[in-house]
Amino acid sequence: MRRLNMEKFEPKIISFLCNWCSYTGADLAGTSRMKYAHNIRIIRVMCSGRVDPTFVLKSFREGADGVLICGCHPGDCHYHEGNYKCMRRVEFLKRYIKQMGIDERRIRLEWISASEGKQFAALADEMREQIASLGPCRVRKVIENVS
Amino acid sequence: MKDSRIGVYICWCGNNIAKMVDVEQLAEEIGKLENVIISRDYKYMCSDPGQELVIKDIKEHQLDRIVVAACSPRIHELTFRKALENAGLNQYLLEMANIREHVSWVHTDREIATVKAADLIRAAIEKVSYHEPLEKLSVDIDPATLIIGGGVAGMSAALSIAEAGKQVYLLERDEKLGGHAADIDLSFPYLNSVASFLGPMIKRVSEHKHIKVYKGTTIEDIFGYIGNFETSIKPNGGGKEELKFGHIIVATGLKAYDPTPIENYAYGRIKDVITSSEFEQMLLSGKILTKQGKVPEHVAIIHCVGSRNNDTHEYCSRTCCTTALKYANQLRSALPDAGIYDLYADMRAFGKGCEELYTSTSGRNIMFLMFDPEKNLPVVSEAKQDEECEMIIRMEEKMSGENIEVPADLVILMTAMEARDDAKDISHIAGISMCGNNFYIEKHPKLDPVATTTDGVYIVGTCQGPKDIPESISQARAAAARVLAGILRGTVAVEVTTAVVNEDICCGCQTCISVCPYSAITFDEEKNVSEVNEVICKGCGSCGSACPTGAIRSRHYTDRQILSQIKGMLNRGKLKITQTIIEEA
Amino acid sequence: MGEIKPTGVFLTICKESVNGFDNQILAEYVRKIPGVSKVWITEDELDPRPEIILKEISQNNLKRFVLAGYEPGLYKTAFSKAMAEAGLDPEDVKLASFSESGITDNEQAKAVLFCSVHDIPFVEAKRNGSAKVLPETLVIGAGIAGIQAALEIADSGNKVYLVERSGTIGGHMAMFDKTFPTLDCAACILTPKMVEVAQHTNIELITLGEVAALGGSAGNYEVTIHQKARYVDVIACIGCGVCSEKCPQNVYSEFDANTSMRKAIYIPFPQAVPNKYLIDPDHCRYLQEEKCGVCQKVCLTNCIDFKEQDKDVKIKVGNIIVATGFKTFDAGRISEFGYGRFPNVLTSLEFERLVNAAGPTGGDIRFRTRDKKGNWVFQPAGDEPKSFALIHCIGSRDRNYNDYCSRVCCMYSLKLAHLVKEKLPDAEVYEYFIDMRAFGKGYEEFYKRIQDEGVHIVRGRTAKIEQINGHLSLRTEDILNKRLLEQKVDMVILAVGLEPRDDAGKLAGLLNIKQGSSGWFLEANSSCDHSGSSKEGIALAGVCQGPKDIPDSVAHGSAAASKVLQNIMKGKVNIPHEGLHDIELRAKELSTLREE
Amino acid sequence: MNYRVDPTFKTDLKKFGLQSWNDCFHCGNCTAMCPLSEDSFMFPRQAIRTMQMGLKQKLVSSIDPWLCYYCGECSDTCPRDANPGEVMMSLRRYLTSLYDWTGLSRKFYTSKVWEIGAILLLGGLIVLAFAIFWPSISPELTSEGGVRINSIIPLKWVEYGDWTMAIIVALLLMSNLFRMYLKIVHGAEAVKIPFFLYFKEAWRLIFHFSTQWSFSKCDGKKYWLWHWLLMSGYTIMFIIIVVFLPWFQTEEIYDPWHPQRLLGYYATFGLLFGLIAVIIGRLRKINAKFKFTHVSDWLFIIMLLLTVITGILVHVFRLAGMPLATYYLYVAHLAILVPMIMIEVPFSKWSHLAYRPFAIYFANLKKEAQKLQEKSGTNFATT
Amino acid sequence: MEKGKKAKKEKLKLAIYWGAACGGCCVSVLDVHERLLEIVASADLVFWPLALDIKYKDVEEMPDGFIDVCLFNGAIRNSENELMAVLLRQKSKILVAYGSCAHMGGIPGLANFHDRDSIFERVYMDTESTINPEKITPRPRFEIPEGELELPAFYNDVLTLGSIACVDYYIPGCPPESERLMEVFRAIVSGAELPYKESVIGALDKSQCDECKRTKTDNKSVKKFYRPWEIEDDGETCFLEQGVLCMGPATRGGCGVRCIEGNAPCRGCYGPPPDVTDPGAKMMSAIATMVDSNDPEEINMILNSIEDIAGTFYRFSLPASILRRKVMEETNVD
Repeated sequence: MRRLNMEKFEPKIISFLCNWCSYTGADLAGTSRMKYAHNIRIIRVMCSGRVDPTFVLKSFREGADGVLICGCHPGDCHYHEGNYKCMRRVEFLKRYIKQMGIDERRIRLEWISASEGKQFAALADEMREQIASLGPCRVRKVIENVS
Repeated sequence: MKDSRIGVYICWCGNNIAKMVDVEQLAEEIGKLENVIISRDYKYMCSDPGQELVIKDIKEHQLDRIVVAACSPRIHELTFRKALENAGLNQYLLEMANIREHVSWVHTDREIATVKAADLIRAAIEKVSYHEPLEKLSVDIDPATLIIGGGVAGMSAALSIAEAGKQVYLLERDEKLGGHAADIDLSFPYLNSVASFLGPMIKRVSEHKHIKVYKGTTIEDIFGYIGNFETSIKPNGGGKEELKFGHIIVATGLKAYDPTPIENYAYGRIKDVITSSEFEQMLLSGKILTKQGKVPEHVAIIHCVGSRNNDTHEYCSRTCCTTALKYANQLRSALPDAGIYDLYADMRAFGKGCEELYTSTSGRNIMFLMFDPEKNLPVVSEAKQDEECEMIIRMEEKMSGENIEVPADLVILMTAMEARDDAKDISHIAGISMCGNNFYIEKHPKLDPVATTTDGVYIVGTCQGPKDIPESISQARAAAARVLAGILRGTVAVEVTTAVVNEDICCGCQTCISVCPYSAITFDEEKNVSEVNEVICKGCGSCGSACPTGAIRSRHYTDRQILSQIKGMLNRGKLKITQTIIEEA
Repeated sequence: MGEIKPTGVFLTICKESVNGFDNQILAEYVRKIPGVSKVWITEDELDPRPEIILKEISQNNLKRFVLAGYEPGLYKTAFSKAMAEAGLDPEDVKLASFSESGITDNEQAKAVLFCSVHDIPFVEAKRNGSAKVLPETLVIGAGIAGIQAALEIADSGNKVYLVERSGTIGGHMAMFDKTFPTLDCAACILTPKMVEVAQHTNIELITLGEVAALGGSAGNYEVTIHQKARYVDVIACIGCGVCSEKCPQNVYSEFDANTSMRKAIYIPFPQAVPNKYLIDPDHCRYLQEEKCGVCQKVCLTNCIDFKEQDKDVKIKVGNIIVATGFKTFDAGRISEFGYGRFPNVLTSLEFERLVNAAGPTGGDIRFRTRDKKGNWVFQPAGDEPKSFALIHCIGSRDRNYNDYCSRVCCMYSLKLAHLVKEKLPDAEVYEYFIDMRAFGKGYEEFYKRIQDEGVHIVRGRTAKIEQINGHLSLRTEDILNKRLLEQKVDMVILAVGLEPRDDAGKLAGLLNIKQGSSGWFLEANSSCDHSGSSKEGIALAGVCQGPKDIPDSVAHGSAAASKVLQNIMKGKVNIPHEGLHDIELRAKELSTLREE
Repeated sequence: MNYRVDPTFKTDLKKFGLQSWNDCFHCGNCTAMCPLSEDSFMFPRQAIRTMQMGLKQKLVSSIDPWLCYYCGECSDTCPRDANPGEVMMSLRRYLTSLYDWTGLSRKFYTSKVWEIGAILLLGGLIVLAFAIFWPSISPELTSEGGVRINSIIPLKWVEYGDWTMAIIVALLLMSNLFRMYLKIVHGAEAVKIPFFLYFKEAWRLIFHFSTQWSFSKCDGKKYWLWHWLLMSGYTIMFIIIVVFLPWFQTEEIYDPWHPQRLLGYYATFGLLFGLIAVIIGRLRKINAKFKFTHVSDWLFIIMLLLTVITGILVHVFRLAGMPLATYYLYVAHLAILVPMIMIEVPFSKWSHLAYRPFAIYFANLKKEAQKLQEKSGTNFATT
Repeated sequence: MEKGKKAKKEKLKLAIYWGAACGGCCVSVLDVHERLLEIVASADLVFWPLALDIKYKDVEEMPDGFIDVCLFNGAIRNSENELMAVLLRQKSKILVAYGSCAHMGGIPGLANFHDRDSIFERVYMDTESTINPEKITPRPRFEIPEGELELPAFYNDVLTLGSIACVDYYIPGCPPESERLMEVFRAIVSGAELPYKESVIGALDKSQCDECKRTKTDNKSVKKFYRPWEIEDDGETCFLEQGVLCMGPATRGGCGVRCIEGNAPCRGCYGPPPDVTDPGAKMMSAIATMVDSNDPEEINMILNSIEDIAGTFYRFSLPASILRRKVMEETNVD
C-alpha cells in the first residue's frame, strides 16, 4: 500500500453544514460530480444556529486544522434567524481563538444555498488552500504535550 | 463510549461508491472497531434485499444501533429508518454516513476517498452510540376553529370550514359583518356589484349552523397550542364564554390611511378633498356632489396617498391603482361631461383583467397625469375667486416634464392601506410576528403565505399586507385548507427531534426564550425554569447552543452526539486502513 | 310572492370580443317578466346619462333598474345618481353581469336576468342538489401550485393522483435561481417540498402523463391518463448516471431553457423527482433507428427497457384540480428585438438558468457561444459580458401580442438586475420599463434597494435592438429625462410574459371548462371565487387561471385544495341547476321565502 | 410657467380626424422606433402627451408634427394601438389650420360640406366661364385643321389665370409660413436666432424641399421613392404649367424626345405612379399610415388623380386629333385643376409640401442657435 | 462488629494540602470559625502544612489509604505539586479537589496564556523592580558547595489536579463557601451515601441565576457591553440585561450569589454546571446570542466593547477548558 508523502501538508477540516441549504448544496456538488479537495469532513446540523462554539473548539482539540461552517444565506434561514446567531458566535469565537494563539482564519463562516454546489466545491478548495498555507494547527499537539 | 451493539453497512451503490472507495476492505476494518458487531458491504443497500439484510441482522445479532454508509441521508434516511422500524428497532437509532455525494462523487483518489469514508463512518459510529430512541408524538386536534375578523377574508374562511361541517367561532369587533367590503359599491376590474355577493355571504355566515358569530366582541388572550387552544370571551350583552378550538385564523383586516399629515393634499383644510372611502360613500348614495352641493365639473383622483413614500409608508398598497381606475369609470358614468384627472405614479394594474380595465378606461376621456410619489407631490390649493373651479392642483407632470395646473372641484385621495391600530395587541394574543410596518409576517413569504411561525395560527387577508378581494378570499381558503386537513387528520404530528429542558439544571436565565423563532419556549415563573413546548418546537437547536447551562438538549443533535462525532472524525485510532495510508503530520 | 317594483332593464353588451348573446332575444325574454316596465337595448336606445335616465324615470314611473350585459357596472353610477336625484334608493340599481359568472350563452344570460329582476343571487338560485364525492383527487400539473394543492390534500389523509406531463415535478419554479423579493433560493425552498411529494404515502405521482379523457360527473369523475413510456424502470434505477455519461446523443436541455445540452437519456436536473433517468424517445438513437443502445449495455441495474410502451391509466376521482401553469411568451415573435438572431438577446428564463448556481455555467454569467458541435449554449469558459439591459413587458401589455399584464416580470427583472450586480458588481445594468409594478409585500422596498444598487432604471420601452460590431444597441426613449438613448450593451434580457400553455384549449375541451378571452382558464366567479372553474368539482390552482407570483400561486393552490377538502368532508358536491326553467322556479321560491 | 391642462382640447382636434387620442400610455416605443426622432426633437410621444393634456400653447409652437413623414412604424409597433402616426397627421391638419389666417383651412378640414362645396364652386365657376365664352369661339373649334388647344381659350388668358392663381397661392402660403415661423421660432420656448444662421441653414430648405430626404430615413426607400416621384412630378408639372405654360402648352406637337414632352411625361408618370401606389396602399391598408384616411386625404388624391387623368386624356385626344373631345376634357381638366390648386395647396394636404421643409429649416435654426448659445454659455430658452 | 463500632468511633483522618494556590482555600477552612471545633471533634488533622509541622516524609510513611479525606487546594504548577498530588492520592481514601485552582486551574491557570520561558523572562528579568544582571532563572537542580541541590521544576503549563490524579470529588469556589465545606464534612462524618465519583459536591447543579434575586426577563439583547464601573447598576436588573458580563448562567450556584449580592457580576469561580464541557464556550455562545445585530460590522463593534475575552470567560477555568492553553507559536514545545 502506498504511503503518502507528507511533505505536502494536507489539513483536516471539519465542516458544519446546515441541513436545508448548505448540506443540500454539498449534495448538489456531489450529484453534479464536481471535484473538490478531500480535506473536508462534513457534519450535518439542522441549522447553522445549532453550531455551538464548543463544537468548534472540540474540533481543534481533536486535531482539526480548520473549521468551516456553512449556513443559508442571510434572510434564507429555514428557521428565520439561526444563521445570524451563528454569525455572531463565529465573530466571538474568532476573537477568542486569536487570543489563544490560533489563527482566526482557521474558522470560516460562509453562506451556501441549496443550489450552490459549485460554490461549495470552490469553497472547499479555497479553504484547503488557505489552511494549508497556515500550516498545521498545533492545538492538539500542545495539549497532548501538556497531559 | 457506551456499550452498544452496532451494525455497519457500507453500500457499493453499484459502482458509484465502490469505484472510488474500497468498500470491502473498509467493511473488514470497520468490523474491528469497538462495539461494532457486524460490518458488511453490499451492492445496493437501499434495495429491498439490502434492507432485508439489515432487518435480519438486527434480529439475529440483537443489534441496537445501525450505521449505513451510502448516499446522502436526504435521499434514503427515511428508507432505512423504516427498515429499522420493521426490525423492531427505534428508527432514530440510525446514522448515515454520506460516502457518495460527499466522497466517491467528489474525489478522484481512491485511497484518499477510502480514508475519508472511513473517517465519516467512524464519526457515525461514535455518534450513533449516543443516539437515543425517540418516540413520534402527536397531539389531538380540536375540530373547532376560531376566526378573528368578520370581513370578506374571515367570512370566506368561516364558510369554507363550516361547509365542511366543522364548527367555527367567528369574532367580529364591529356590530356588523362585512368589514371594509361592505362599504364598497363595485369591485374591480369588472365593476361587479360587491353587495350582490357580500349580502348572501353575510346571510349564509349568520345563518350557518356551524358558525357562531360573536359581534362586537374582542379577545383578551389565548392559551394553548395547535390543536388545543382556548380562550374566554365576553360577547356583547352575554356572560363570559369559554371557547376551545384547534386552529386560529386571524383576519383582522386593515385601516385606511388618514391623509391629514400630507400637507400638499390639504385634506381636512379644503373640504372637497376627500378620501377614497368617503368617495365610496358618495357612490353608494348616488350623490356625487361637492360640499356646497354642486355637481363637480372637474374631478381629480390622486394615487399613492400614504404609499410609496418614505415619510408615510414605503410599501405599495397594491389595490389603489385599479380602484382609481374603477372610480374613473364610475365618475365618467355619472358625470359624462366632467373633466376627470387621474394623478398616478406607476399604473399598477397587474391583476387579471386589470390592464384591460386600464386600457378601456383610457378610452373614456380620462386624463392620466404622472407624478413622482417620493418627491414634489402635487399641491392642492384653493382656486382664486375668478376661476371656474374650486381648486387647483399644481404638479410636475413626469411624462411631459411640464409643470402643470389641474383644475378640480373634487379631489379623491387614494389612501393607503395600513395595519390596524390594534394589530400589535392581536399579534401578542395570537403569537404572530409583525414586520416593521405592523403587518403580520407569514411563516414563509413564498411557500407558506398564510401560516405563521406559531403552528395552528394562520393569517389571511389584509392583516398580512394589502390585498384585493379575490386575493383575500384565496388566502382565506388556503388557510381553511390547512385547517380542514388538520381536522381530517385529527392529530398533528409533532417534530421528534425537538429541544428539551432539563429542569434540574435550568436556572431560569431565559436566554433561550428570545432565541426561539417559534416562541416554543416559555418561562415557568413558579419553577423558575424554561419550558419547551414540543408541539411548537421545530428542532433547529438554536436554543441548545445558546443555553449557557447546558440544560437544553437538542434531541438527535445533542452536544454529546456531535462532540463524539467530531472525535470520531478526527481520531484515526487503530484503523489499519487509515494508518497505512496517511501518516499523522 | 311580492310585487316587483316597476323596473327598467338596460341591456348592454359592451365588450366587442364577446358574442353569443342576442340582445333581441334577451330583450324579448325580459319584457315578459312581470314587473319589467321598460327595456332598452344598448346605448342606441338609451344614452345612459344621468339626466336622460332621470327623464325616463319620471316618464315611465320606474322605481328600480336592472342593468344587464357583459360589464354593466360601467353604467351603474349614472343610474345610481339618477335614482338619488329622483329621490329613489340608489341601491335599487341591480346588476346582471354576464362576465361575473362567466356566462356565454343566451339561456344562462336569461337566468341571470331573471334572478336580477327578482333580486335573487344567481349563485343561490343555481344551487341544486348534490352528488356523492369520491375522496380521491386528481391534480393536473406538478408545479408549485399543483404540489401545494396535492400536499395540502394528501396531508389530510386523502389520496391524490398527481399527474405531471414532464419527467419531473417542480415546474418553472425549479428553474429559478432566487425568488423575489426575499432572494431566497428557489431550490432551497422547493426541493424539500418535492421530496415531500415523492415520499408522501398519499400521493401517487404519475410523471410523463397527460389527461386523455374525462368521463363521469362531478363527485365521480373517470379520468384516463395517457402515460408516456419512460423506458427506464423507476424502481430499479438508482440514478447512478452511467447511462447518461455514455449516451452519444446531445439534445438541448429543456430544463436549462435550451441553453445547454443534455443527453437523450437524462435526468432533467440533479434534484428531479423522481430522481430517475428517462429516455427522450424523439432523440434516442435506439428508439429512432434501432442503433446504439449503449445505455442499456452499461446500465448496472438493467433497468432500461426499450420495449416499454405508452399506457393509459384509468382512475376514478371525486375532484380535479387543474394546475397546468403557463409557458413563457415566445420572444421571437417580436422581430424588433432580434431574439433568435442575436445570440446574446436572451429571454428571462434563459438568463434565469444562466445565473443559476446549478445552471450550465454554475452561475457565472457568460456570453452565449457555440460549442464544439455548433450548438448555441452557455459554457463556463466563455467571456463575461460587462453590460446588460433588461426590457420589461415583452409580449405583455401589448395589443399586438397579449393585452394583459403578466404581473411577475417587473419584479423578476429587478431580481435579475440584482443578481447581475451581485455577481458582477462592476457591470452596468439598464432596466427599461413602462410602469414599475412592484405591488406585493416587500416589493416596493426591493425596488428601492435595486435602485440603490446602482442599476440604471429607465422609464421607457425599448423599441428595437440592433447588433453592431458585436454589441447590442438598444433604442429607447428615456421619458423622465427627455433623452433618446442609444445604449450599447453586451447582453439583453427580455422579460417575457406568461401565456397559457399551447394545449390549454385542448384541456379545457377535455374537462369542459371555460377559458377567458386571453386563454387563461375562467374562474367560477370573477369577484369572489377565483379558485373554482366553471364546472363543479374542478378547481383551478396557480397561473393557469391567470398570471401570479409564487406566494399567490401557493395560496391559490391551497385555496383550490380547500374547495376539494370541503367537498370531501361534506361527502358531497353541489350540482348546479342547468336549465333556465329550474333556475326560474328556484329564484321564485327564494323570493317568496324572502317575502315571508 | 405653469400650463393649465385642458380636457376639451381634444374635442377640437377630433374634428381634424383625431381618433384614438387617449390610448397612449407613454411607453416611449414610438419615439424610440421613429427613425427621424432625435435627442433635440423627440416625437411623436411628446407631441401626444402635449395633445392629451390639452397644452395648446405648447402645441402650436411645436415643430415635431412636421418632422414626421408618417412611415407608420410607430403605429405598427405601438403596444396600445394608439396610432401615434395618425395623431401626428391630425396634428398637422390642425396646425395647418392654425397657420392659415383665412380660417378656410379649418373649415375645409373640419367640414366635408365646406371642402367639397368649395371645390364644386370653383370648378363650377370655371365651367361657367367657359360656358359663357363658348359660343363666341365655337366655330373655330369644330373647324378642320386639327386640334388647336390654345384656341379654346387664349393662352394668355390661361397664363394670366395661372399667374393670378400662383400669386394668390404664394401669398397665402407665404403669409401662412410667416405665421408658422412666428409660432415656432418665436413661440413658447423661443430662442434667439443670430441673423447669419438664416442663410447658413438655407441650404437645408432647398435640399429637403427637393429631395424630401428625411422621408428616406423612414424605413423602406420604396415609400420614399413613391413619395418623391409623386412630389417631384407634381412640382415639375406645377412649375411648367404655372410658370412656363407658353413653352409647355404649344400648338405644335414636338417629337417624343423633345424636352417639353419628356418633362411632361416624366411628371405625368411620377404623378400617376405615386398616386396609384398611394391609392392601392390606402385601399388595402397595407401600412399603418394607410389605415385611417381623413376626407381631406381622399379628396386630394381623387382631385389629383382626376387632374392627371384628364390631363393625359387631353394629351391623347390631341395626339389622336379629336378636337371636340380634347376641348371638353380640357375644360374639365381646368375645372378640376383650379380648385385643386386653390384649395389643396394653401389650405389642405398639399400645403405640407411647403410646411415640411420649412419646419426642418426652422427646427435646425433652433437647434443651431441652441448649440451656439450653449457654447457661449448663455442660457437658452428664454421662457 | 467490634471493628465496625470502633471504626465508627474512630475519628476521621483529615489532610489539607495546597498546591499552586494563594492560601485562600486554607483560610476558608478557618472561616468555619467556631465550627472548627466540630471538625476537630470528629476529625484528626493528619497533614496540613499551613497549620501543622508534618513533613512530606511523614506522609510518605503513612500506609496507603491512611488518610480518610484529603482536601487538595491549588493547581499543579511544578513538580512538587505533582509529586504531592500523586502521593496524597495514594495515601487518601477520598481525594477532594478543593477550590477553583484544584478544580479548574483557577487564577494561576491564567498563566497558560504564557509559557515557562516568558514567565521567567517577565518575573526574573523584566519586572521593574528586578535586578538580575546574570539573568538567573530558577533551575530544578544546581550545584552549591554542599552538593547538588534539587528544586521543584517549574512546568510549562498549569494543570488541574484532575489531570494529574484521580479526583474523587470537587468542591468548587474561590474559595469554597465555608458553609458548603461544613455540609460536605458533616455528610462524610455522618456516613451518608456520597455522590458518584468525580462529581462536584458542595455546590448546586443549578447555576447562579437560580439563586440570583435580580429580575430577569427574556429580553437579553445587548447593543454594548459595559464593565461594571461603566454603568450605574440599578441593583435590580439582571447584569446581562444591563450589558454587564456576568458568568452567572454558566456557573454553578452554591456560593450564595455573594458577588451578585454585593452588586458585582459573577466571575465564574464555581465552575460549570454538569454536562457543560467548556463553560467559557457556552457563555460565549450565550453572550453572542444576546448581541443585538445582524450586521457583521455592528456585531464587531459590539464585540469590541468586551475586553479580554479569553481572560473574562476563562478566568478560573483555562487549564480545564478544551483548548487549555494559548498556543505559543514561537516557542512551541514540540
